[in-house]
Amino acid sequence: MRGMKLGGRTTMKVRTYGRHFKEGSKNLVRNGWMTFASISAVTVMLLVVGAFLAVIMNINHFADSLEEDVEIRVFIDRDAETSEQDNLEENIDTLSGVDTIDYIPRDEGLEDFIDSLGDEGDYFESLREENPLNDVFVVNAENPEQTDRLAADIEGMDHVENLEYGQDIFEQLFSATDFIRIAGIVLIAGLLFTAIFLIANTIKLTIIARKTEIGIMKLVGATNSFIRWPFFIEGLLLGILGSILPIAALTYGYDQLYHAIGERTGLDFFEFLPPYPMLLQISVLLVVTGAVVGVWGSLMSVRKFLKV
Amino acid sequence: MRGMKLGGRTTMKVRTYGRHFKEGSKNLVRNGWMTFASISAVTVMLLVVGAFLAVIMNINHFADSLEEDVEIRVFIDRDAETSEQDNLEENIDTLSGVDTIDYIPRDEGLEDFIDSLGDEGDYFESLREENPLNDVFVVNAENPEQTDRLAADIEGMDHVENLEYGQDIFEQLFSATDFIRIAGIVLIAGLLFTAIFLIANTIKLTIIARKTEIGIMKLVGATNSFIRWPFFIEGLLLGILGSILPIAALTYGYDQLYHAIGERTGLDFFEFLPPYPMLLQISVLLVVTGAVVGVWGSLMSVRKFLKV
Amino acid sequence: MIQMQDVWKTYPNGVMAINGMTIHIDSGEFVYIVGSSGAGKSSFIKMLYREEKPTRGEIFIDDKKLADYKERHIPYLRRNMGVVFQDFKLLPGLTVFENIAFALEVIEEKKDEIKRRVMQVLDIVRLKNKARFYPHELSGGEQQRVAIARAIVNNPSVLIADEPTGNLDPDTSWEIMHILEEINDRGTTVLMATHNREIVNSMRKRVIAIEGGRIARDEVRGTYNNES
Amino acid sequence: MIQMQDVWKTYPNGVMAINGMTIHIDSGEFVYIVGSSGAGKSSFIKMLYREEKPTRGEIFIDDKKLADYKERHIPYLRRNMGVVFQDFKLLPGLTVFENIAFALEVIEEKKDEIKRRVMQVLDIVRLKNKARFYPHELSGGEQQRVAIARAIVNNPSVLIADEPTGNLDPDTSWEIMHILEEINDRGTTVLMATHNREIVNSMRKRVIAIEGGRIARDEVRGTYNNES
Ligand SMILES: Nc1ncnc2c1ncn2[C@@H]1O[C@H](COP(=O)(O)OP(=O)(O)OP(=O)(O)O)[C@@H](O)[C@H]1O
Ligand SMILES: Nc1ncnc2c1ncn2[C@@H]1O[C@H](COP(=O)(O)OP(=O)(O)OP(=O)(O)O)[C@@H](O)[C@H]1O
Ligand SMILES: [Mg+2]
Ligand SMILES: [Mg+2]
Repeated sequence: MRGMKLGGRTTMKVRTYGRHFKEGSKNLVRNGWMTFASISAVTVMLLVVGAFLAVIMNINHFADSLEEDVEIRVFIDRDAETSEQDNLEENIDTLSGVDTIDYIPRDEGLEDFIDSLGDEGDYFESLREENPLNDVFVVNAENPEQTDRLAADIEGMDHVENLEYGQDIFEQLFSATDFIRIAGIVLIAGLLFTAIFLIANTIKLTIIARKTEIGIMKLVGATNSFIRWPFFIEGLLLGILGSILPIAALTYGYDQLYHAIGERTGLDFFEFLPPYPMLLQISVLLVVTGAVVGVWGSLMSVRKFLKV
Repeated sequence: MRGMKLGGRTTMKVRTYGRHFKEGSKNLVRNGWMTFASISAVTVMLLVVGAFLAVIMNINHFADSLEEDVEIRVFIDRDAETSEQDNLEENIDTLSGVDTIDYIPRDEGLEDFIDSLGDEGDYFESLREENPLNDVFVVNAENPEQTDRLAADIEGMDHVENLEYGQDIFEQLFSATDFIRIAGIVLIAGLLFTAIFLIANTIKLTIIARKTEIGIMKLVGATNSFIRWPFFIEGLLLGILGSILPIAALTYGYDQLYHAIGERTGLDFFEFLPPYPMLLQISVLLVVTGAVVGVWGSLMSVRKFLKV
Repeated sequence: MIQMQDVWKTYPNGVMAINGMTIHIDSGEFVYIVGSSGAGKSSFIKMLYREEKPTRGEIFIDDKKLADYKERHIPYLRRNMGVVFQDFKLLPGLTVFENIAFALEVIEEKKDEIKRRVMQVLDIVRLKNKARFYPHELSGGEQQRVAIARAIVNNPSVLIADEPTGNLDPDTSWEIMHILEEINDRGTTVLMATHNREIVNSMRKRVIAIEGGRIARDEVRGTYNNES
Repeated sequence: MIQMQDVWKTYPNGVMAINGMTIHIDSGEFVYIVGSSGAGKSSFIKMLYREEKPTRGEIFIDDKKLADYKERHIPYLRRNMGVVFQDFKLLPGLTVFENIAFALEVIEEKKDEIKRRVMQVLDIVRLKNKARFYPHELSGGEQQRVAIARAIVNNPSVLIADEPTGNLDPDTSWEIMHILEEINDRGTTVLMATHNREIVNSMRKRVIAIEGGRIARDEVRGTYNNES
C-alpha cells in the first residue's frame, strides 16, 4: 500500500479557501427555505434588539440631561451690596467643578414666578410693590455628582442667606436614572441573549437536517476543518445578510422619526439623540452580533456531527 | 382485484384518535433536540410577550389614573353669597356626567398654595392679610372625555367668575396617554407577530426534517388527515408545554415585584396593577397563543409535504 | 387488472424514461419486469401507484382511469397495492414492528389484529427477533425483508416489488421468491422488477423486458435474456 | 496489507455481529466476502475504514494499528481507501459530478485535474451524460455506479465494495467487474462483499465466507457455495 499521509497537512492550499467560500455561499442558495428561516430569525431578532437599543439610548440620554439640570440656587442676603455680591460670585467661581453661574435679580425672579403661575399669578401682581424675594445665583456643577460638595462649600460663604438644591428631587431623580439605566442594560442583555439563543437554535435545526451529509463527507475522507469552513462562511453570510434589513430599517425609521418629531417635539425638555453616532454604533453592534452568532451557531452545531 | 374503497371514509374510528394522540406525544420524545428547540422558542418568545404585556398593562393603568385626575376648577364670584354658592353647586350637580364636587374655601386654598411653594412660600405669608383668592368648586367628571362639555356648561352659569380645567395639560396628557396606549398595542402586536413568526419558523424546520417520512407514509396508503393528526397533537403539546414556563415565571416574578416594590413605592402617584385578574388574563393569552401558533405552525408546514 | 395505453413519461429534467408503453396485465398474473440499468423499470412501476404521473397516455387499474382519481382517493388506491420500494423507504424513527404495523394502522385495523398480522409476516421473512430494532440497526438485506413484510402485511390485491432481492443472498432470495409465488397462488397479482437472471430463468413466468423506455419483449414463460 | 486479530464487534443494542475474526489480506489481492443476509459482511467492512470500531481485537492496515490512529488522522486513512457503500451514501445536494469531485477536492486536487479525472471515471461507469443530474434523478443502478465512480476516482490503495452490483443488471454487473479486475491488476487491493453467485463462480478469486460473524471458509480460488 502506498505511503499513507499521516502528517496531517495543517496548511490548506489557497484554492481550497476559494472552494470553501464558493461552497458556503452555494449552500445558502441550495438550502433555500432553511436559509430563509435562518436569515429571517436573525433579521427579526436584530430588529427587536436594535429598536430597543435606540429607545434605551434615548432614555439614557434623557436621564443624563435631567441630571445635568441639577442646579444650586444661592439666595443672597437681602442686605448684601453689589460689591459684596460680586465678591461672592468670584468666590463661587474659584471652586473647582463649577460650570456656570447665572445671576437672577429679585425683580426678574418675581416676574418669572408670577409668569409661572399662569392665570393664578394675576392675583399676586400686588407683590410687585414690595418684592419679597432675594437675588439669586444659579450655580451649575460640571458634574452632577459634585453638586453635594459644592453646595456645602457655598453654604459657608458670606452673604449667603439660604441655599436650595432640591436634595430630595435630586436624589430621587438620580436613583431613578440609575434604575432606568440598569433596567435598560438588563433588558438589552436579555433581548440579546434571547436573540442569540433563538438564532443559534434555528441554525442548529438547519444543520441537523444535514447531519447525514456531514457523516458522508467524513466517510469520503474530508477532514473536520474541510467540512467546517463552508459552514463558517455560511454562518458568517447568514449573520451579515440578516443584519442588513434591520440596519436599513432602523436607520431610515429613526432618521424619519428624528426629523418629523424630534424637531417639533411638544415636550421641549426631551430631546432625541441625533442619528449620526448612535445609528452607526447600533449598526456595528448588529452586524457584529449577527456575524458572531451566525458563525458560532453554525460551528457549534456542526461540531457534534463531525465525530464519524 | 378486490373492490377498492373509494368512498373515502370520512369518520375515523375512536381507537385511531387514541393512536394519533399517542403518536403525537411519542414524536415529541423521539425528536429530542428538535422538540427542545421548538419548545424553547415558544418559551422564550412567550416570556418576552408576557413581560411586555405586563409592563404595558401597568403603563396603561397609570395613564388611566392620570386621566382620572382631570378636574375642573370653578372660581366663584367673590361677591357671591353663601346661598348663591349653594345654588351654583346644585346647578352643577344636575349636569349629567358630574362625578364629585368639592368645595375649597379661599382660606384653605391659600394655605394649600403657600404650602405647595415650600420654603419660598414663607415670603408670601403676608398675603394672608388680604387673601387674593376665590372660593373654588373642584368638579370631577365621571368620564374624562366629558370634561370639555361640562366646562362649557358650567362657564355659562351665574356667579362663575372664571374656570380652569387645564385645557393644555389635559389635552397634552390625553394625547400622551393615547400615544402610550397605541404605542403599547403596536409594540405588543409587533412582538406577538415576531413570536408567531419565529415559532412557526422553528416548527417548520423540525417538520422539514421529516419531509421524507411524510412522503413514505403517503406512499404506504395514509390519508392526509391520518398524517396530520399526530402533527396537530404535537403542535398543540409544543405550544402548551412552551407556555408553562413563561406563565410560571411571570406569575412568580410579578407577584414578588408587586409585594416587594408595589407596596412601598416611592412614587406614590404610581400604583402597580394587582396580580389577580391581570396575570390570569396574560396566562390565558399565552397558553392560547402558544397552542394556536403550535398547531398552526405544525399543520401549515405539514401541508406542503402531503402532496405525494 | 392493470392496463397502460400509450404511456409516456418525461421527467422535469427532460429525461424521457418511458416512451410509449401499451400493456395489459390480468388479475392474478405473475410478471417479471427486466431490463438494463436505467431502462425505465422503476419509472414504469412508480406510475402504477401514482408516485409519478404519466406525461401522456392512460393507465387503468381495475378498469378505472388513474387520472380520474381525486387526490384524496389515492391513499385508498395504494392500500390495495403492496409496494416493495427499490430503496426500501422504511420510516427511520419507527421500529421494524412499527414500520410494518403502520400499513395496518392506516386502514384502522384493531390493535390485536395488527400485532398478530405483523408477527406473522415477520415470521415469514424470518425477522421476528428484530421486531424492536430500528432500520439503521439492520443489515441491508434485513431492511429489504422488512420492506417486503410491510408490502404483504395487508394482503394487497397487487404486489409490486422493485428488485426485492437486490440485497439478498441466493438462499434468502429463493425463500422470498417462494413467498411471492405463494401469495400469487392465493390470487394476488405480482409485478416484480429484477436483475436476477437465475430466478427469472428457473421460475418461469411472464417476462416483460424494457429497453430505453419501450417494451422490447413480452413473453408468457420467458427468460431473462432474449432466447433468439 | 490488511490484518485482523481476533476481532469482535457487538453493537450497542447487543447484537453480536462479529465474533472473533482473524484474517490476513495481502496487498494486491482480490477478495470476495460472501455470506447470507445479516452474516456480518458489512460490519466486517465498516471496521476497515473505521465507520465502526471493534469491541475487541486489533486491526492493522499497512502494519499500523487502527486503534492508534488519532481522530484527526482518520480522514487520511480513508483517502487511501475507496469505498462503495451498500446504501451508496451520495450527497443529495450535489450533482453526480460534484459528488465524485468531492473525493478529489478533499485532497486539494487542482480544478482542471479534478474535471479530467471525474469525466474519466464517469466514462468508465457510462454515466457521462448524467454528470449534471442530482442523485434523486437517477435510477437505482445509476446511483450505484456513481458510488463506484467516486470510490475509484482517486486511485485508492484499497477498494472496498459492499455489494456493488446489487442494483445492476447482469451485463452492467460484468462491466463493473471488469473495471474492478483492471484496477486490481494495477495493484489495488480489492475487497468486495457480494451475493452474486454467478460472478463469484465465474471470476474465480479468493473467497472469504462469513457465517454468524465468524469465518466459515477461506479459499484461494473459491466458489460462492461450499464445494464440499
Ligand atoms: N426522478 C427522476 N428525475 C429525473 N430523471 C429520472 C428520475 N428517476 C429516474 N430518472 C431517469 O429515468 C431513467 C429511467 O429510470 P428508472 O429508475 O426507471 O430505471 P430502472 O430501469 O429502474 O433502472 P435500475 O435498474 O438502475 O433501477 C433513467 O435514465 C433515470 O436517470
Ligand atoms: N448499526 C447497527 N446496530 C445494531 N446492529 C446492527 C447494526 N448494523 C448491523 N447490525 C446487525 O449486525 C448483524 C450483521 O449485520 P451486517 O450489516 O454486517 O450484515 P451483512 O452481512 O452485511 O448483511 P446483508 O447481506 O444483509 O447486508 C445483523 O444482525 C444486523 O442486524
Ligand atoms: Mg430501478
Ligand atoms: Mg451488508
